[in-house]
Amino acid sequence: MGLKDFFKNRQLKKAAKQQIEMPSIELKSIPSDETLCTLWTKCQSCNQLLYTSELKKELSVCKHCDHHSRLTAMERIEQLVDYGTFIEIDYDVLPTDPLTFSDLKPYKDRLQHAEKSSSAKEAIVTGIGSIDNQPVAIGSMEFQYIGGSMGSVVGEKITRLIEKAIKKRLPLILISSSGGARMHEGILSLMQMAKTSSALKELHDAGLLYISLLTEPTFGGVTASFAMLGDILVAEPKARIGFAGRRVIEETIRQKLPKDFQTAEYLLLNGQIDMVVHRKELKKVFSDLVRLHTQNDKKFFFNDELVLNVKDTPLLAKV
Amino acid sequence: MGLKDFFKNRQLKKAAKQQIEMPSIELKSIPSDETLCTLWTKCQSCNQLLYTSELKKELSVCKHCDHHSRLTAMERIEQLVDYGTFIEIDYDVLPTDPLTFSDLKPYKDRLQHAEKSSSAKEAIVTGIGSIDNQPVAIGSMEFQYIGGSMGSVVGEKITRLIEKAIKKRLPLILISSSGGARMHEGILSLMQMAKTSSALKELHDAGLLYISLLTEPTFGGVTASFAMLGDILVAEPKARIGFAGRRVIEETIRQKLPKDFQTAEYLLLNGQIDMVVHRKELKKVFSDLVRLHTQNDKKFFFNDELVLNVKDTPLLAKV
Amino acid sequence: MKANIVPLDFEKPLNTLSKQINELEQKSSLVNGNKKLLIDLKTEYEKAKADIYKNLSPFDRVKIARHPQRPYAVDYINHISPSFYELHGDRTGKDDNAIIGGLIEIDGQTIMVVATQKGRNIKENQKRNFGMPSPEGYRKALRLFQHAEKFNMPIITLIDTPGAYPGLEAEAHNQSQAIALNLRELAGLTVPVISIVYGEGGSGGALAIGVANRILMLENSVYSVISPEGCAAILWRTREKASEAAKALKITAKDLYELGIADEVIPEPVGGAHYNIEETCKNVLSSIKKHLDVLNKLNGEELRKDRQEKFRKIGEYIQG
Amino acid sequence: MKANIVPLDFEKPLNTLSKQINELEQKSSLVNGNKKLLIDLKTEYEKAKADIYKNLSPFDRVKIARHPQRPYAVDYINHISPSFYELHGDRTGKDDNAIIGGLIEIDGQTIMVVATQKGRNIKENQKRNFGMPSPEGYRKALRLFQHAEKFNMPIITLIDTPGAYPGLEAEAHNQSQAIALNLRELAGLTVPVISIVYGEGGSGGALAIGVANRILMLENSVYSVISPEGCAAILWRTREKASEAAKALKITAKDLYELGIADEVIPEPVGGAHYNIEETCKNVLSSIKKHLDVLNKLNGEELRKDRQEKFRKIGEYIQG
Ligand SMILES: [Zn+2]
Ligand SMILES: [Zn+2]
Repeated sequence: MGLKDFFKNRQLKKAAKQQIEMPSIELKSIPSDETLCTLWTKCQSCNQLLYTSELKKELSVCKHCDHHSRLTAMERIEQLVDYGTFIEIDYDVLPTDPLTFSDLKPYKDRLQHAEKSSSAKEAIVTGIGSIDNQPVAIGSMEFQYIGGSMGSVVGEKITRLIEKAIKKRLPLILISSSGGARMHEGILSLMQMAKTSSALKELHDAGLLYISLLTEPTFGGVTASFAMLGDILVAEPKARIGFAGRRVIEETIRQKLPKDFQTAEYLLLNGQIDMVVHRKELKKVFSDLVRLHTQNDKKFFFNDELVLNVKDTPLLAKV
Repeated sequence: MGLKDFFKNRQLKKAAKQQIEMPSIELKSIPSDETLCTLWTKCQSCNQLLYTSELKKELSVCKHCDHHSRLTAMERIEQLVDYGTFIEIDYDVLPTDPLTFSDLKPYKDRLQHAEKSSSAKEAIVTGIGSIDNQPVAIGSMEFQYIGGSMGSVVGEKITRLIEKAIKKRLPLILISSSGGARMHEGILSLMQMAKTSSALKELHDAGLLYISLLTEPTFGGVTASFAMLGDILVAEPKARIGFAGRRVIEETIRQKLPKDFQTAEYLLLNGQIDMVVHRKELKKVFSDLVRLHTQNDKKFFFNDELVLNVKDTPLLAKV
Repeated sequence: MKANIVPLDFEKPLNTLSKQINELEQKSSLVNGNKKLLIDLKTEYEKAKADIYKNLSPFDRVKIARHPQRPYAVDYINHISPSFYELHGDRTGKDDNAIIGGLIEIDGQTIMVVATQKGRNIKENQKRNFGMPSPEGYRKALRLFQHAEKFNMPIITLIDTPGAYPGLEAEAHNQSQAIALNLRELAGLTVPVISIVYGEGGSGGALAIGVANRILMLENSVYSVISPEGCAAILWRTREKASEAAKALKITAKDLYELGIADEVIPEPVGGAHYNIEETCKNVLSSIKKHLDVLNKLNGEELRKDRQEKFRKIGEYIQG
Repeated sequence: MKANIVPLDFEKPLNTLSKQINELEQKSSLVNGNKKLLIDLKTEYEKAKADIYKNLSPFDRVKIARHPQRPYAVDYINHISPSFYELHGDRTGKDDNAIIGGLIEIDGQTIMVVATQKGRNIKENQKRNFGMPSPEGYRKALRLFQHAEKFNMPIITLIDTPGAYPGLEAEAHNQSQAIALNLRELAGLTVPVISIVYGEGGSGGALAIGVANRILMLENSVYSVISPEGCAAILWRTREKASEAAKALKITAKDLYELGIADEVIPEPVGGAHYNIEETCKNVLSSIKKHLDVLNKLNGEELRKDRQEKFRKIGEYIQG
């Protein structure tokens, strides 16, 4: 057994402790070599060294300073949905280069590089899963992939997820982490704001719940479209959320901004979000919110066919 | 011919010049003796002496300083609706004393005194008329009657007017001038805010136009209910409009308020009203607004039976 | 007299008697005369108590309604629901803490609660602005009403406010419109709305979250078009006549019940809700359940009509 | 070259020629050589003109789109409608002058116009904030959209903005939410919506009033996810590369038409709209009428669906 396998096993065991009745099958998102070989992680906030495995167990929250470090799209989903219930959809919707865009580097190359460095195929993962046995449609953004920027693929996958939620009458959860619209697809990226918001109009009129989770960082065209349209808006502590970036604003108004400007706490104080929730409370809060928003609806029923109807199952999941 | 008759005639002639094809019948609101005997009126704003008759011709706007002086409820209506088309409704809904209220003076006595001093039977006149041949439901408040305060009668008459507007599919115009809810009817007065607003919900959902004209002064429970619920909010120049009175606010916040605070112009600047309109432009503006809001509606048609259907015709009007 | 309850002026006689009784009881042995005195004092106490609480003037009720130890919205919320997810903000720049709102549960049904909230001390009252909402507070309330409508949740509003805040910014941000819009939109909802006045029902500022299918009032709460002091200042030309104004205005729960505005008077423990918060909350909860049971049987259109008709009927006038 | 039109840098050659021609023409009598020169100059001028305007780079178009004498919303409004009743305010505290809106008439049909509006001088631009709306401006727009929906009025939006204002107060008042909500609510309207980009279509700030059944663009207008300068600063690490960014971003009317975003390119007079405002407005009006005629024939549900489908289709990706 090599070092890699050792860590894989170790992580599995740790995970097993967290998850009740977690069957001993392989973790769906296999940690990269780099991750596995890194025994220690330095906290980005307080610089303390932390056991990587322990940090993961703590949902990547620093035990010294409570810093919520960045998660991959899949880690987010794993932390929120019941183990083994997530079924990714539209994993095969992939980016292209509609404008043959090139700056200092061709967009095509950037896409390739992004895929390599993030181990993700685009800046969002979408699918169906359950939270405490309540099925939800869930999308999670991948900041490592070109800053979680929204181009055609992100817009398309979110729109399809919303359409699926409407069709299956499922609550929707979107987890944002993004610098905004993706410049390299020009106007097509901008229009994804309208596309996703238009789909959300249908979801809204269908009376379905949409919880939007805003995580560090969420900006620009993502904030100014689907991320701010949740029935309930939840943010992680200290996440920075806004429309324009801090530097742009400072250049425009030529004054220093308050230190807490655009933090989750600032947004709460300014009436923009419903709650700031610690990562360790997130699953319970989401579970409660889904229950509270569905139990009154006599028309609501658990759709047993739900999982079976999902055509596109990319991973071997416990169904 | 006595002095009184002389003036009556004179006024009629003046009025005749203003109104095209005005038939030589008696003016509907007969000026009181006092008015008739007052050749001159002193402008409340610039103190200039003005011919009363000339002032009336100028719609009671001072030619020196443009001060819009207070009008009676009927004068308002006469200035806005086509001559001879106004038919008052619910003129026989009269105040009572539900709480047997008495402060330094019994409410009953106040009511009697109010009727005498204002020549009005309550703080509002409601009815149907037309503006440039477009039928409208119109209500006009009488500030001289206990400060235009809203008690049961004002609430009831407005509610019935709204109900009539819904039934006949007529645009609604309400002209406010009020110190707020009438204390002497206690909680019943307060509840008129809910009653009128509830009726306006039905009007709103019926897709009908409601223009609210705010005149000097409009405060308290009137502003905080029907007066602020217009699709279009129009105010006369310099009219003071607000929720709390200036003195109450100054006592609460312990600082001086800006001079233009709560004026029509201040409200416009603060995004609270659509327009400030000079009294001389009001009829044209209202006429245009009614036309602009009804011409697209294919379901809209001029209801010929409209006037005939109104059961309660208090005055001999040109029908 | 319960210890650590701040006595009101009309309770002073009780307080004196209670002290005397306590002193006598402290003594280890009593001579016969003292035993007799103790019994007399206790009788006198009970008689005084009965006299006082049965003959409370309207203004006495105002004082109880404003008692600094009276239970507030959060107390009721914590007692009647196993959980409370507070929802914040108007989404456009402010989270007004004079109005709170969020999700509670009663018998497995999710309910949106919206309430005015006072503070118990200076610091809290700075945050809560003495329970006087700003326009943004009413807009937060409206957002939550619409949320409830979307998700088919009954609405319970808990009311205790001196009134909407009369401030410069409140006027600049259109306090009138915020209140007016709530009146109109509440009238149109298709979910059950129950309002409970648990302290001061301060005029338009209270009504803005009070256009309900059922208006319930705690026994010692008041609801008025204007504060007794404000009314006295205008009509009697002195705030000193507040007691007279309170009487003339007919503002007690009993008055409103008789006028057909309040649908039920929820009993309070002797002396007022602050003498027994648990009991008060129990009474409130059972009253909520009773009315909710009835309203839950109506469909959306019936609920809207029921609410609109309630207010349509209010007002007294003569015709002819 | 028209007098009193501020020439753009790429127009400088024309300006020089035009001056020379004028000078020659001023002379009362011309020697033969001069006559020849005049004819040559005029030929050269026409050739240069054709060259310049036929080979405008995307960034040249940006310059025309931002020309200080380019017609603005009020100019179009005054030319296409006999009257304009401007409606003001968001009802909650502000009337943002970077966005104007109100009622106009075209062929006896009442239309709600909503537009961004720049100023022509420093004072005007203070008032109009250089055409950069605040959240309150977008909320005013939303109010007017809902007004139009209620009264069955088609909506025309006129767009020319560098973008939504990036300021402290704008963030505090939730610029993001204001834009997002407009995107969602515009998508749901059941009246015709036509958007005309007449200058700069500045990202989300433009889109917030641009979710339309038809997007029309003036020939020299641009519409982009980010300003060329902003894009260059990030991707090329210098604002100097704005011209390259403008090209790469595909932001001209022609680009957007080819990408299937713009439904029509409205022609401008040679040199740009500011060379002949009447003609431009005439082109705009006839284009509006053409599209309105088609949309007026659809019912509410069809209009909503038509609009949603337009945006549903946008985006390029591969699947498999
Ligand atoms: Zn740390
Ligand atoms: Zn004057």
